[in-house]
Amino acid sequence: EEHMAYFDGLVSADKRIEPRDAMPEGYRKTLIRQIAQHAHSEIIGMQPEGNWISRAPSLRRKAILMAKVQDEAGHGLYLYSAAETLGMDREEMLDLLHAGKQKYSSIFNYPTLTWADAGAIGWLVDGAAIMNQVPLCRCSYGPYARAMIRVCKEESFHQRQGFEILWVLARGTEEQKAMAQDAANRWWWPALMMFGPPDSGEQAKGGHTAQNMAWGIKRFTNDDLRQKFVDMTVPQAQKLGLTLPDPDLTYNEETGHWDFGPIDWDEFWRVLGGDGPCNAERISHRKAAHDEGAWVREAAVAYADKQAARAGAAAGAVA
Amino acid sequence: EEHMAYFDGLVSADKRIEPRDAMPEGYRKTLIRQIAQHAHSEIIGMQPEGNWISRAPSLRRKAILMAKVQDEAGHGLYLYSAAETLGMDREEMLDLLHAGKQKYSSIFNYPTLTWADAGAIGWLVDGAAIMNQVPLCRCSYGPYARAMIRVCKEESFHQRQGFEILWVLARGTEEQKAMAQDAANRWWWPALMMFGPPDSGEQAKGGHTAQNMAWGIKRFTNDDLRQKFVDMTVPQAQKLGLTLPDPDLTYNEETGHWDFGPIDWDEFWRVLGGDGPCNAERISHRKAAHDEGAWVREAAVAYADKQAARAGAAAGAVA
Amino acid sequence: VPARVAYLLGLGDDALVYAQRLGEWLTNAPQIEEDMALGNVGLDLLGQARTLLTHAGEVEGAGRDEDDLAYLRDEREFRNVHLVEQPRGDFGQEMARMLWFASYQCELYTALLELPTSDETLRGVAEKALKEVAYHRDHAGQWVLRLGDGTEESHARMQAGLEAVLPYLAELFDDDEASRWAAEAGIGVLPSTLHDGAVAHVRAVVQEATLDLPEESRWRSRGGREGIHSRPMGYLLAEMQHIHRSHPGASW
Amino acid sequence: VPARVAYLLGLGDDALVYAQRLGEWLTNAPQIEEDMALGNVGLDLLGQARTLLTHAGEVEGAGRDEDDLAYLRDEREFRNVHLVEQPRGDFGQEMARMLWFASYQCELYTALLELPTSDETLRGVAEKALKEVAYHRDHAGQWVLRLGDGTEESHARMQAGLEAVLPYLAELFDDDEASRWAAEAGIGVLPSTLHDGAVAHVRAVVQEATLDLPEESRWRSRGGREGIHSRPMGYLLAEMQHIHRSHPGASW
Repeated sequence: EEHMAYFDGLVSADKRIEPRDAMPEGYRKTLIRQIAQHAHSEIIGMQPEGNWISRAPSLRRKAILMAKVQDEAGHGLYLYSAAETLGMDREEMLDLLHAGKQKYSSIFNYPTLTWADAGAIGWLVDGAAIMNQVPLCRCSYGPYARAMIRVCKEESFHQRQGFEILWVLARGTEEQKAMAQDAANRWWWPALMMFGPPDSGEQAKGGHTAQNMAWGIKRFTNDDLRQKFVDMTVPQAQKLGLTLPDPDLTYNEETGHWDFGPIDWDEFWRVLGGDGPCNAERISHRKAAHDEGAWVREAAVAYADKQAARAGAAAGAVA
Repeated sequence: EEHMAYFDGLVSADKRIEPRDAMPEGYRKTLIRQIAQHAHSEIIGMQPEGNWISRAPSLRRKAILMAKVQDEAGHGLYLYSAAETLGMDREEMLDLLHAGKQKYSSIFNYPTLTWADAGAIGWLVDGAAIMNQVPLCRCSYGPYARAMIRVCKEESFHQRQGFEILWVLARGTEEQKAMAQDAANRWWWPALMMFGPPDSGEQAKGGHTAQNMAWGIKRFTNDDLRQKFVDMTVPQAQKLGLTLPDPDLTYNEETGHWDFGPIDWDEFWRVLGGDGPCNAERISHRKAAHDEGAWVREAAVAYADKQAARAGAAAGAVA
Repeated sequence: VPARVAYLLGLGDDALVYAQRLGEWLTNAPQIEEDMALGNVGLDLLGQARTLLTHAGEVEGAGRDEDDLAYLRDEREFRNVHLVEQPRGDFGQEMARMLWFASYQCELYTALLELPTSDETLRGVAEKALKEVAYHRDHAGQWVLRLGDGTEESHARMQAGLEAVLPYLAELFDDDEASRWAAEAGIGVLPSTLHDGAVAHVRAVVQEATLDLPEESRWRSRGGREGIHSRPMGYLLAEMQHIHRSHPGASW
Repeated sequence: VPARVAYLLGLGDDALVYAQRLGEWLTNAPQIEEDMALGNVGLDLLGQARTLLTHAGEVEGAGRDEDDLAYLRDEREFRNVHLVEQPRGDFGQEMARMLWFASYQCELYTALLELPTSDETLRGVAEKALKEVAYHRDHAGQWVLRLGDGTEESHARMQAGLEAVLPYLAELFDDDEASRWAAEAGIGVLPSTLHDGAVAHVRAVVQEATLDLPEESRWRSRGGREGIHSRPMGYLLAEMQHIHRSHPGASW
């Protein structure tokens, strides 16, 4: 009781909960689920872009892309560490991912069909991710908030790189322009879905927005974030010279926001449920790497044990 | 004794020995070794050209190449059948091939580095093979002779196709011309080595030419065949507009033959001994296909056995 | 691309891409007879592809020949289904794919022959190809029998092969815009109308082979006919097109 | 190609092709830390390659930049050794390859720094790269220790990795025409002079790892520096160059 009062006090004062602090079990579980999902998204998210490393059309782009995919691995590591402070270790989270019991962002179930998709992922997917993540830098859970600060800094760099890929394509040959437009067409709607289903209305399906806001995990509703993203992105698309695939997209003078058309939530639920273009591939790729590497991880443990035993023996001999 | 007199009589009358006929053990062994080596060469020879099926630069060439590689599989089958009439079955010959105890033509230990190599193999390697094989159509062993007649007909077709590949390249872009010339440079000497080491002189190393000629297996010496090949090929090279990489190549007015420079027999023995660019790859590719297919061959046998048993049971029931 | 051209390209690309995959079996088959047989099937499909692409190019009227269409289109312009672009699996999986694809093609070419079509070239392809694909279907069917009713291992692997191709089957029978147009125009058929015949054939073979026909897939492929492909497709095209694209304008 | 350019291309192509192979590990490593580490090594090598190819293009003076050299040369014009073009094996084999290649590169860049060379760019590459490749050598060495002295399985697989790369090692230390010219001209070193130092380092690691250094190979690779490559090279280039070649003259 007293502990919980302390927790509530910290949350309402907008201070950070640290691993040593008592916290409600629901808070802990929600955070583990969310941080793990976030970590998994970084790791699974390496695949769609990793697909273009070997074929990147210039050495400069190849280097930038390799560095980016590597950054995502790094983000995954920060985030797994943050989740571990809540009492679940990385190996367990990976097992849950591979078993389909923890999720990753559904956007990564879409394929990267052309080089322009490397740009669209940076521009739209990283752009949407940042929109989701910036508020998380003020999340009530300290380790998560600190991880997000690091992640956000690099993500906005990636977002600019993605924008630049498309910028060059949109000023290139006819084929390159078409490639950029095609990528925008295919990634726009899935990017809007990244904010999750509506928090209210017909399409809302038992979300946790209210509770998570009360706990200081979430700061804005899905619909608010989605609107901010649209408002930010439409002018960028204009700058790029790309059309966004929504005939209903219009600036609303009254609200000062961009109105947009209806989202195909059936597709969202279908892909989330496993029947997306790449769900099977993403998990089987990930699992194969993990399984093929088991002997290496086991060897590292065995070697460390031997080294520790040797050090112990040496220390014993000295004592 | 009587049997052997019959055998000697057939050979000296230039008639065919058939599987039912008695024959000297040495004759049988020599033939098994030679026919198996010949069959293996067809099967291993599928690899260097098979390497270009997926990348053939036009659909027409792709179709021709696929058909050619398939023909080689067919030649391998005829020849294994011919060898089987001498009492060794295909499975055993393949095991000996995979164990390195039966050989294949050493020419297939050279790599196919460019599309022009598909042309050079047809022109030079098939050309040399035909030179070796035409006399074998009159080989004293009937099944081998008959297999060779079929093989030679298709080989000369392949040789023309190879010539045509180079003909087009030699009349193409600068890059294509260079590719054709490079292929001729790399394949010329190995093609000359295909006839085997000299039958006499310093470089001769215990060949079997004399015995094989007496038995009616061989009709010409290695050196004779090599000279015939050079005499046939030099004018073809001139027609193609390609230079053969031998500064000593000159027409000898007296003999009516083309003289050529010294062959690097050290390289020949090195490659034959296993240290060629592709020896390890050719056998491991072949062995992998064989090993991966074992379950399929076993299933085919099991199914055939079951079918026979069912047919037997049915016959029993009817009777 | 006009719908008529798109329809022809779909048929041609299926054949081309599957021929490319089958070519990979040459030197890799479980026995030499199968190097020949799979090579033959590949050659038949390549032949169909060449006629269909050439015809598509002529109908389009923009001067593109079979090689322009095979070598100079990008991944997004290829209209084949995902089934044919999947990497070579084991022999059982290949027989599962071939049985399904040939069964589909048998229904397709049969239906095309029954149309009072005005497209004589397409009728010609169908007439010649029907004999070929009937042989492919039979060849694959024979192997499904042998493997299904062979050893314990082969039974398990053949069953696994049937499962592996399952997610790619529904797409074969999807009606896309081009096929709807072609059916309307009387020169093509709706893939959905081919479903029952193909399934009936496969089911009979699978049952005789003592195998189970899997019917539930957690996911299914979509969109090949709109140029939405799976990961292996880009790599397949890189390999297929690299030499041709390395020598712009050259003749071979 | 003039000998000086050829020498620089040999150094640059080794780094480029190995970077290409290492890039394949991203998303495929045994743990996420290794996705990062192998990506890092690949990035370092890609950086070396870019400077070396750019420099080679400048020395050549024909207006070719790093991308022209990476994307528009054919297989016969690439001058890398066979070791770096071999397909990705298991992690043990990769650590064997990396230990050898980084040991070779450590000796190479050390020797280049000791030359009173007039090639300032090459000296700059060597100076920066030496730190990088010392880290690569150390990283691979640590893994060879862990795997060699880890479990029974890892010991066997690490030993197999050392055997697998063996046939490709001699070629690293072959003196070719270009390196002979470069050594003569005082801007490069003879690969043969790097042999003993590299072997000494590898031997020490392998011994500490309770492994055996295999020394007998029935065959050995040859000729990479003359553009004679092994089968995987053409496929590597097809993949690497396909998009670039599909858009002649485009900027990225």
